Amino acid sequence: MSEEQNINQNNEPKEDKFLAEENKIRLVTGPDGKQFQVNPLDDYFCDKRPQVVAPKNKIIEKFLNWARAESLWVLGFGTGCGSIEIPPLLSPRFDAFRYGVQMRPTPRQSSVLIISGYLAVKTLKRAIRTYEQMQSPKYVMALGSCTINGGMYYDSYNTINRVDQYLPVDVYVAGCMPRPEALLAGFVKLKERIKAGNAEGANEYAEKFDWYKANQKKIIKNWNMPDYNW
Amino acid sequence: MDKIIKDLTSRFKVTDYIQQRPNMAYVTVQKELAISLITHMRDIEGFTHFVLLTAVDWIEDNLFQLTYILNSPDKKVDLGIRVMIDRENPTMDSAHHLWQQVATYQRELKEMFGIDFPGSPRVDESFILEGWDDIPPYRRDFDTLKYAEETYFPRDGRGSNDPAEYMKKKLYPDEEK
Amino acid sequence: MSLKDLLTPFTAWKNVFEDSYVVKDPFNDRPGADRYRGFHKNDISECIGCGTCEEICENKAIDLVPVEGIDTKDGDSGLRPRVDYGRCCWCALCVDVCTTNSLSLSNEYTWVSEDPEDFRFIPGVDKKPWDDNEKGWKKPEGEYNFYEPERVHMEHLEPEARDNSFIEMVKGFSKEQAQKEADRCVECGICVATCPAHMGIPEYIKAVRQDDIEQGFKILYETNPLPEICGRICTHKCETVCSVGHNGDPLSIRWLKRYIADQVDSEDYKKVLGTENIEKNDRKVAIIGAGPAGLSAAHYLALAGYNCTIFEKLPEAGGMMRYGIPEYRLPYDQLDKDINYIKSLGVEIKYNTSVGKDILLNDLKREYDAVFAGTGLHLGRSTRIPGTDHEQVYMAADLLREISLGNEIPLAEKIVVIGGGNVAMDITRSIARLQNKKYGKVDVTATSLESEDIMPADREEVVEAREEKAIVDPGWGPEKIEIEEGKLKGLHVKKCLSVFDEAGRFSPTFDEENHKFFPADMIVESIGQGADLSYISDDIRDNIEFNERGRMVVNEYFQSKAEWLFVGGDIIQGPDVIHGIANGHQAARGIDKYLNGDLKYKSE
Amino acid sequence: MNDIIIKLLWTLLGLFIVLNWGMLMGASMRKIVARVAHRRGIPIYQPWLDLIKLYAKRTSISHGVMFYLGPVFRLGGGVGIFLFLPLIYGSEYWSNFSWAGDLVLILYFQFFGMLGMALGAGEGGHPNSVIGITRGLSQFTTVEIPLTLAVISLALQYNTLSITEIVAAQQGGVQNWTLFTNPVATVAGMLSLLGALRHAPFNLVKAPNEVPIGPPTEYHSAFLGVLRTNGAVLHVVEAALFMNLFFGGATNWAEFIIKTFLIYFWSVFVGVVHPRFRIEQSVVWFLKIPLAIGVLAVILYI
Amino acid sequence: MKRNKLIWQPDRSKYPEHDSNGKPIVDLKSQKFTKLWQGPNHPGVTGNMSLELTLSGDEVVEAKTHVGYLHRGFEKLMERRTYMQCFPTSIRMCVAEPDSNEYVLSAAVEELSGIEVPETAQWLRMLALEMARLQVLLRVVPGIASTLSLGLGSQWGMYMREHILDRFEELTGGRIYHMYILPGGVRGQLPDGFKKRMLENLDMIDGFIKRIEDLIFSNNVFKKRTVGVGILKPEWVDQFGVVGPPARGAGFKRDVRKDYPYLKYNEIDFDPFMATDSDIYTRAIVRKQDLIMTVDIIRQILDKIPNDKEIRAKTPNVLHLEIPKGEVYARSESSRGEYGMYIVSDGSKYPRRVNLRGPSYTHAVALLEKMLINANISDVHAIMVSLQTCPPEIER
Repeated sequence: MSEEQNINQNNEPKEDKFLAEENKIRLVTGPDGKQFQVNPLDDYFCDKRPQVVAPKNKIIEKFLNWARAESLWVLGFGTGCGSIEIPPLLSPRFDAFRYGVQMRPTPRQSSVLIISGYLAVKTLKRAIRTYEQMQSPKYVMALGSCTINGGMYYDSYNTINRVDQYLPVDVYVAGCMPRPEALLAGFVKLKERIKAGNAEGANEYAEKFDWYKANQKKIIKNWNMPDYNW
Repeated sequence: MDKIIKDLTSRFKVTDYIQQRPNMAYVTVQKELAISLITHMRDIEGFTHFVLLTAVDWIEDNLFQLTYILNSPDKKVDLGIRVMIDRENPTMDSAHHLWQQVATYQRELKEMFGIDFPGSPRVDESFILEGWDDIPPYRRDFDTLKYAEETYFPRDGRGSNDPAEYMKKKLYPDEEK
Repeated sequence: MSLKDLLTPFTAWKNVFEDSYVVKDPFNDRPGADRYRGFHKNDISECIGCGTCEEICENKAIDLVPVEGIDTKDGDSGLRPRVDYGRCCWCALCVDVCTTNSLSLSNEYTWVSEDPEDFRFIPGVDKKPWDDNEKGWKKPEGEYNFYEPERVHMEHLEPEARDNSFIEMVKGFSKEQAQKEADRCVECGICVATCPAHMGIPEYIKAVRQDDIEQGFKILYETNPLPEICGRICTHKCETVCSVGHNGDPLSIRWLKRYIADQVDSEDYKKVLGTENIEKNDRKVAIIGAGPAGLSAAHYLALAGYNCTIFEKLPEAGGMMRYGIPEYRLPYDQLDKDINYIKSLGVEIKYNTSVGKDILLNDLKREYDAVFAGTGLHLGRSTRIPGTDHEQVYMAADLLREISLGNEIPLAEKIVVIGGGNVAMDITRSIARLQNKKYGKVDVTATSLESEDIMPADREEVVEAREEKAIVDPGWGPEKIEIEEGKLKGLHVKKCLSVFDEAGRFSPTFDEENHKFFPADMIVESIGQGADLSYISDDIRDNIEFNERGRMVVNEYFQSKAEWLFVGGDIIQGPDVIHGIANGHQAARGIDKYLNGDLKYKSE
Repeated sequence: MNDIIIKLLWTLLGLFIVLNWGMLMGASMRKIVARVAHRRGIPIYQPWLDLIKLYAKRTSISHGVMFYLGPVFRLGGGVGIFLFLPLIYGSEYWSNFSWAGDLVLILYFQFFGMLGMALGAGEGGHPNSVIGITRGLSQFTTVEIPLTLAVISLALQYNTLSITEIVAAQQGGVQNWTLFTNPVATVAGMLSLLGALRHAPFNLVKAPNEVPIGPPTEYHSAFLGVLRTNGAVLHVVEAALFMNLFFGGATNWAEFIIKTFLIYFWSVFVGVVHPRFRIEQSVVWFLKIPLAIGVLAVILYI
Repeated sequence: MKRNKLIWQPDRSKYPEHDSNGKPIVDLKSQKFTKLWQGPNHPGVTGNMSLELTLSGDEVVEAKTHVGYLHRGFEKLMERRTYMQCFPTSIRMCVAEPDSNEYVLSAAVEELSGIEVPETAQWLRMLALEMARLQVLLRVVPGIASTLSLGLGSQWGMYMREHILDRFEELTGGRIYHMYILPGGVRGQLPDGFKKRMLENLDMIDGFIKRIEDLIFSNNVFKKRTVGVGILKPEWVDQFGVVGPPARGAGFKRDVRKDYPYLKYNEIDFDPFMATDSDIYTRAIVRKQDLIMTVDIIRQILDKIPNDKEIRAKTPNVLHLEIPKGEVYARSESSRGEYGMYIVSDGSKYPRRVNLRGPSYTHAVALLEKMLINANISDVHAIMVSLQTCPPEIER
């Protein structure tokens, strides 16, 4: 509980010099003439912490996991170089559709987030937000060296080194960048993982939420968003 | 090209003329005369294509070098114009009124080097970085590796050996220099 | 808007009747191209752990780590590259720069894992499915090198110009040549361990490259006080392990050393090395023999402030370097340049003073705080085949000494030299020159037990000897010397099949059928030298340990059991200048420690 | 009382068949489109998997009551059309709740779903939803006009507003189909079908490259499942409506399946090879060509 | 094709009102305007970037480009890397067409240090550059249509591109990042049978061009969407530093290959296509003509390429390659236009400063912001793709 409070306190807008003007706490006069305080970050967004939703019935869950595994909806968010190999994946030669992989344009409907390479700090913020907008169960697939240990940008001031510090990753694909075949192999591996019931990244994120948040806030200096945005 | 340079030398006191290749030359000009030189080049000499504007940090001399590269599409020659400005208090006259794209370059320089261009549109808005609170990263005194190691989390378990050192340790560990 | 334009888009529908382009099984149907840059492979038996791959990797993806089962030895650091696929960008620069061509990339490209820690492995050691994959990226063929594989040509005197004179035949590098040669260095440092003196080879080569002679000179003197000498006649074991040599010529490390030393005038030595003022203490060290070991010990002791006195039997300093090596290889003025510098540090040399005769070792013990003996191997060893007691049979060491002393040596028109080492080559080539002077023709044959490929002499020595019209005919074991009526007729030899047995011990086998006869008027034996330890009196001798082969036993500081006596150089480690220097240096450290009271002899 | 329950059960069975046929049809269309691109496309059972997955999502967030109701309204619209649409001509069981004025009701229900969606999507708060729904409503309005004109023409022709009777009038051979008896109205109807089924060039409502993906941007999990369920039903019933109006209806399930497939395929056939119009272009297009044809169809029968 | 006449166009010249600096007065609270962020995870934008659009109805009244989502600080990182290490690093600056990066870096390094590249290597470089252009154009030409939801051409194009990537793999060992052109030369000979396979692919691409002409360029709906839309006024070309196909579409025949011939381009017969209508359709046509021209150039290269063994000049040891003091700007024509690199050397083995001048830098920021004003929101991405903006090259 105390940690939770901590995080909320850290989010006090006045401490944050990067906070955008419209997100700062302000006084608003209502139609009845009364003044009241508005904290946009709290008031305009959902303030519910993510909850662990444990699998219920083993047999049913197995069936559902099978469906989940065979219907991977990928968010088309190219965070880095790797995104150049995603279009070929959907092109005639590789045709990922036959593996149940489909692209969705909105995070709400997607179940797989592909971190396709390095994450610049600015993108990391969006990636976190995107991840949180996705509905569980959700999976993260990380492409390329950059996501494992920084890759060729290990010494860059603007790219993170390890994705697993900020988001729970299910499958890594080696390569710089991985070929479409490797990506397909990644999907196959992800399917196996989901079917085995191991792909519980969303629950892990909810469990270790404070740890993840602390890591994220260490990097993203203008934490210009609420702690939880679902 | 030589004719142009001769003209410039008398008119704008350009120095350090280097002919890099037959159709490309570099000159240095004083900060005060830079914008009028560039305007002259654009309007009179036909250097209408603005190629790039960038800065070089000569930290040893406490100077920033601004490089404007102009190109004349008709004559097919390039001219690089160097302007040395003080590193301590770096400001430069803006050239955004000559080419609209220059504002973008100036925004980047402001962010990455901390060189100010008063009057340039949106020059104070952050361009590439978001929430940056260290010294401007392209300056030479900013150590990116150190910053990265402190800020991000490199995976541990790495460690290397220098062959010579390692062989010394293995083969003749006791010998001192 | 025409009707044609309205209808043509619909022609796309004809594609519905064409085949699909889909690859049925993308995981197996599409191997990478022949040149594809996939995952790393390493032939660990070829790899020497030089770390050039690590050096060029822009992502710091490669670590050099020790691998179980691979020992550190000369020319092999025992380390192997470990690749981090959390860093790698598959540029394959590591493959292109690999000095041994052991590293390559397979054309395998799929590696998926749930555990990010997986992606770090030692190619060739950690078994991977693609280890046997033949295809993939290898270093491109043709003119494609990241460093120059060929040596810069070192100018020599032409054979015609040198074969009747003792003028130095190697001309030395010009600045451009030296820098070009130094540029080939990959700075791996494998050579350092092999060099007995552990010289900072990559550092001084770097100094050459950057044209910082003073820095290079300082580095030389850190471990080697005789750079002019070493730069000419060192056995350059470093070059045999040079990683660049795996895929081209090794660096001319020796010539580069000589280049540095040549650039500095003898007057500037003290200034460059910063040894103008050395604080002297009042302790005294006696050094027996002004050979490389003695001079080296004297140098470092002098730097540490000790008062050193060298006792030299012969009229000039240098030991074997002067009296064993012909002038065409090591001119005396260069020798003096190094020795004079050491003398200038306050080292006193007493010439023509033979310890054991003119002064006794016990006196030294009494008068000095410590004694270093680097007396070398001056006694020629004989083959002891029948006929070696003939007066026309000489020892190479003796002849070389006589030549250096300026004395005339006995000469004949037909001479056979027995031996395949550098000394044998020295005497062969000296004789060739003298014969040329005297008779206007050369007829000298060098024969050795070892066949051509395992001859201990340096390769270029053999080549140059042949250029000078001497005959080198290796691979023959001497049988007997034929003497007819007291006159030497020649040497009978038989084919030698192998020199060492399986365990590496000296145990030659011969082909008894295959004989040969070398006619000769004179025979020179050059199969090795022995030490003359007669100066060690019996009472001291009792205090010293000897091993079963009669060599003195010393600890790692070359301290004998009689703690005040340090012994080094050829008598401990065999005939080699650089070993002598290294021994002298180490002994100097030992003496310093001993005199400060923190070194006790401890036998292993 | 008993009758109505049995009728209801048959209707539910019909709904089940239509739902599955809708999904199968959607999957086959996607496979055909994939063929044009030389792909193989999704497995034919993919829509069912997607649907199971959507309903099996563990979390779902809501943006308010209307957000819930949006998909429900939309489903209501789809099922509403289904309820009043006779599927198989001459069958007591498969004619659902068809009655004299069902054609008007169906035209209304087409709008009902759209409006419900508008409310729900608006509640989602995402600007893309709002832009999408604005486009959807404006396009749909213009799409309805030629369709209505075609229907009026049909009503004049057959003198009835009951679908069953219109189908009945077309029985007795291909030559009796409205396609041949009233080709002008058919053209107007089929052009408006392009807009109703929202394939290119009229797919700007969900345009993924512009306003990803329009109204359902914020919809996910079970909400999206409901929308997808509705989509499957709606596609079949839209096709069935046009089948009944212009192509002689169906007397058995095989005919039903073939005809709805071909009618739906028509929009795919056009859509695959065209980019999409901007909204004002599509509105202008509908107000020009199909409207003119529709007016002509009405004039011919006045 | 004449400008498409819409039946009715509202006069928006005075709406919204502008202040004295020409900035539109946008009061979001008035509810007349909508703020719409597109990107970074938006399927329409050309990469990881975002557009901040202020809308009035469907019309964009103000546009701002936000970049930096892909910033890795290359120019800083390269200051820490030796020239040879820069080479794999530089390639990542533009993902879509990495070969231009390799080439400009190599050309700059070679010019400063005076390395002469062997002739075969020059031809091979040209082959790689043209193949890269071909590969990009196969993606981009139908790509404009796919922003307008006609994805079929893209699918075919992608398949054609796969074949070029196969050839790349064969020639260079890499699929996307070829890392082929390095300071001093190239990294491999033509493999056996390469010419034959390449020519087969080129024949296939000829067929593909015919097909997309039918599908896209004669498509009425496509014309309706693109003709007269996204006009790039000729006076903007110099004002915004427009280069490459957008400039050629606006009547400025600028092509680095012709104007400042590098490698062996003066031995090749080609004529860059130029048009004057300067709308999206024209730019698409220019690119299509570029595609046809590129196929032709590759045929010529394959015909003329010599077969010497020497593919890399003798350079000093790359581990400590030092370059004389100086500065240099090397340029090449990428598929997007003039692509240049400015390198300052201080005489050490690390570059003092590297600066990349990518066409997208001006196209996607200043120019796009200008062009989007008064555009319809539906056209935003078509305009963007027609400029072929590449975010990683903007922020580097």
